[in-house]
Amino acid sequence: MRRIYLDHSATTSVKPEVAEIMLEHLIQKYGNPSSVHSFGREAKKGLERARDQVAALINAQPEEIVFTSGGTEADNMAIIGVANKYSKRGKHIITSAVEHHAVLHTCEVLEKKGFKVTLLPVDEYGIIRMDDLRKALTPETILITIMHANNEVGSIQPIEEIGTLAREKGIIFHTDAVQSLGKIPVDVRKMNIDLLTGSGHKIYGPKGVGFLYVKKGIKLEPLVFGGGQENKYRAGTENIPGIVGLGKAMELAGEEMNTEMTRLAKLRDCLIKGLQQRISNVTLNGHPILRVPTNVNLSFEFVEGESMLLSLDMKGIAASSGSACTTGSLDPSHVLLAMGLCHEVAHGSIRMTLGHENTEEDIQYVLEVFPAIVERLRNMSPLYQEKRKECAECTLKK
Amino acid sequence: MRRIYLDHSATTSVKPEVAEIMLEHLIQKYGNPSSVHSFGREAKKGLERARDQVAALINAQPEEIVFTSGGTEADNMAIIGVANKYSKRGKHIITSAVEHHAVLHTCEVLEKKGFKVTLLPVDEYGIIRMDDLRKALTPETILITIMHANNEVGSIQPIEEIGTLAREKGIIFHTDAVQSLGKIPVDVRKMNIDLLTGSGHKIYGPKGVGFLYVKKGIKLEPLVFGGGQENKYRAGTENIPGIVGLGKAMELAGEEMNTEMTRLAKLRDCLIKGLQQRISNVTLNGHPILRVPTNVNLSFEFVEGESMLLSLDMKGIAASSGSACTTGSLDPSHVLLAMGLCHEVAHGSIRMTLGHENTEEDIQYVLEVFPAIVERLRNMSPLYQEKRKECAECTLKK
Amino acid sequence: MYSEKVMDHFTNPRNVGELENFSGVGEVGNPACGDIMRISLFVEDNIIKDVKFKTFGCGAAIATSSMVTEMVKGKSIEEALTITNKAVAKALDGLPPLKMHCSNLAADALHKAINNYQEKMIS
Amino acid sequence: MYSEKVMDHFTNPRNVGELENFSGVGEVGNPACGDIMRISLFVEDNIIKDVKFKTFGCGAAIATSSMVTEMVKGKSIEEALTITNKAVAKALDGLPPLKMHCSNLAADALHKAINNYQEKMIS
Ligand SMILES: Cc1ncc(COP(=O)(O)O)c(C=O)c1O
Ligand SMILES: Cc1ncc(COP(=O)(O)O)c(C=O)c1O
Repeated sequence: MRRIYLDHSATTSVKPEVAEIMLEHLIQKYGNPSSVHSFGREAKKGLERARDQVAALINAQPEEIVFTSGGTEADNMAIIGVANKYSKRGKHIITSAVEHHAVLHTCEVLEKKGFKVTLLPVDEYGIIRMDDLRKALTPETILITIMHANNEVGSIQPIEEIGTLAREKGIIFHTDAVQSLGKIPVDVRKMNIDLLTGSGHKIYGPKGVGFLYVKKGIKLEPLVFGGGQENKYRAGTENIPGIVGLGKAMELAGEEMNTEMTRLAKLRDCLIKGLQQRISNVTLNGHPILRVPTNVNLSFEFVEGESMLLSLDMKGIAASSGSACTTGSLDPSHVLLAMGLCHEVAHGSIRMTLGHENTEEDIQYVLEVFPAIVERLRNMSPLYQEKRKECAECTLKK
Repeated sequence: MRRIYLDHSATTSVKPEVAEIMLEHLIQKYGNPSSVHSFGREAKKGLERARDQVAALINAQPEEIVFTSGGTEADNMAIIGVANKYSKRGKHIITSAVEHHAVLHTCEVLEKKGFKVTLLPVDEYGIIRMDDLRKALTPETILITIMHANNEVGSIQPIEEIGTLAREKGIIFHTDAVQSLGKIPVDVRKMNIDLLTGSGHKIYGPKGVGFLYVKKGIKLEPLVFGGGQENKYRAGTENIPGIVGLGKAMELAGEEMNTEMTRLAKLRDCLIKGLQQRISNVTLNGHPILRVPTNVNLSFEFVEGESMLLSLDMKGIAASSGSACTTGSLDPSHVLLAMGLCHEVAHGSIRMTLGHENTEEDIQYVLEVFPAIVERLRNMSPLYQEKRKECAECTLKK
Repeated sequence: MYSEKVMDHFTNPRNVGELENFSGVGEVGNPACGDIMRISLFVEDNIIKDVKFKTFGCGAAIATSSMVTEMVKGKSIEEALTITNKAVAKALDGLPPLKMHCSNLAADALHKAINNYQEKMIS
Repeated sequence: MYSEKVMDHFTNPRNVGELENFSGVGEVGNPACGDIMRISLFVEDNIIKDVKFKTFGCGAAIATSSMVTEMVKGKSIEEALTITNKAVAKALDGLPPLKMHCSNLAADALHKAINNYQEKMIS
């Protein structure tokens, strides 16, 4: 069966060049970089080349890159690390309602430990308002953590403005750039970023490896203790195959970004328009323009997300949904709710995230099979029957 | 040049079968196990098979295995996790002076946060005395963390006795089994172990992945927050290629342990005896019998370790040393010092750890080249000149 | 994730629709929590002669709805009342643990429809 | 880790040994910290005519010892006294940062040997 992967924001395959260098470091250059001997030196060389590659893509210095076990750990390390190091200066943290759980749950844990956390609201497109941020600042504020691009709806936050404000006020600024790296330009100097999270497996690198950029001069309390690896910021034998894979993936991302993202933006627009033309009551979630080139997020009214996913899957199409049913919780996506969608429309959201392997033919195929799926489910749906009965709680964008 | 890797306790290469399954999950089965679609289900399948494989080797239930980013994180998770969860019961932790830094430094950090830590001394072989442990117990004791096999000298602790005592007293028992897995039998039920750390890259699995066995009923506060992965114990997209590699490596380790360890024990004894016959003033560090089959640790008096490592490396032999010079600190190995070695003898220690690729010919080659290296360095050494002047501070085993 | 039976009932749901001349109708769930099931019955001589469902919800919600209609067709009211959510899940060869509490409501909808029928009979 | 020059001096150290008829001898370090360097000099007409070293220590310790003996041979006492540990490291194309403070003591041993020579001259 034809299989079309449209879930690149969940994870990606690794590119052949990435697999190749990983394999080399799994089988031949397998030394421990702390070792004195030639096997160790080979590993160390791979480690430091990867550090250069990562730094280059975000305009940082290699010494400012700390490798971690992924985006989640990097987010935790940034937030808990700043909280523990700077708590004497103040105990207030500002974040947004649409952050990834790696940020939100970490902030919740700090709240239980006596920190005050402000969750900035977002507009209907999922973007914070600078005015809300300005008003939230207090002399106690030690950290602002706002993501660059949202993982569900792809909306892009005004990072440079936030960075400039934070710098002005002397507040540390962390951004989770897991979903923007390789898709839109990221420049830590220009954007005044102090801490930045990246992850390998969203950019055709491996799972289980990520990094935190730590601007020179910013101090963090480590999360994990042991050997003195990563300049004492992160103990544990370095995941060399993962790290060299991440480095290579970052390098390729930089080289290919311009052409590849132009290509994907076209496919994205074709997919959005095509589905809206073929199916009624389909709304776009997220900002129409301030959006990463790979993200399609649509709500199909009167249908629930998981049943669409299953139906798509049976046609070989891999997508994801903001429906509660896919997460096991009762509430649908906190991101869609924060944007003001009513529960039932949030439950009917489908995210399709484009990547590397996707072609125009893929999009055509999706456009062909999708309408029948929605129609079948709508015919089963008691809501469709009472079609257009207005949803009381929500402010649907028409 | 001929290259002989004798540093398997630092890290190993991955076996071909391990590389193969990793590659499969990097390139084809690359889904995110949280995803509903077929790519996600394939990944999930790999994840759960690996959990079975890991559990099988240590006689645990699959639900009791939490995958981590390595041995260091698992040690941290066990110790900090118990400390934070059970601090109301008491704030006393018992460990030993010869633990890995992932345990020792974590305990030090807890000490700064108000916990009391007892470091049990060890005998001349690096093994704790059960009497010392019994005396150290207080009603405040919530955790005993003692490693199974030591990474430097290979000595094996009386884990079953410790486990039985801990169970009797209702104290949680954690053991770092990074250096014993696949080398000697590990059975969490028989040994009454509550928490056990393992790492992939010491058993021909990949770096950057490990696990913590958490006995049913034991609760831990997580170290990393975010998505609900690993039954909420460890957030972050699972490192599927790493995890399936670890699973495969554990399976192979179980299958091959008996024959392979018999083979390596012979090579080990041949190497120890051969060097002691050919070179004067060479002492074995660690227990002669209660020792993993792969570990050789010798002190070459009057010579410093790093200069031996460099010389060996120039002959293609990769080893390691307890010398301060290889770690960048001023003090030599804390393990050798805890065993009562004087500084200068500790500085002259060389660890050779055997593995998979090593053959009898390798050992013969080492025996051939080693004497000249020591002789050359001794001829340069002012200590050799004043040979046998007794070292005041130490109690050398003759 | 789902058993083959669940996938079968999801893919080829039995008795989809709404009876025009129903004897009773029951609805559970609400759009906010992502599941709504509506079951309509046609009862004659105390026997459920026909039954249809409409469901907005996930795969488990659709499959349990479909399954319950199959289980109940031709049964007496008393027999139908003994059918539990758990029995429906079992008939589907089980559901993922997370789905057991959130999407396994079809028997509730059935019971509501029966109640509705019984109330109508009384009045 | 080490520069080629360091490895060259480690592999082929110059002037290893101890002068039987030395004019001065100096030793720094101690076995506990893993480095001992002993340098002996033969001085004639204020010129260092011969110099030898013995070192217990790591690669950097051996290389710096060897290098300092090369740097000093044929130099006057005054010139020799201007040689610093830093200059020795520089002559070796640098040392790893961690080695700069712990194993870079050869110039100290040299200065001690010169002091020893000078004290002998006075007495
Ligand atoms: C925005 C964002 N932050 C953090 C993460 C977590 O990264 P990782 O999966 O590498 O832990 C993800 C993806 O899961 C993400 O999309
Ligand atoms: C005994 C012991 N514990 C823990 C570790 C740490 O494991 P990892 O390197 O996977 O973090 C090691 C090895 O480095 C070890 O030898």
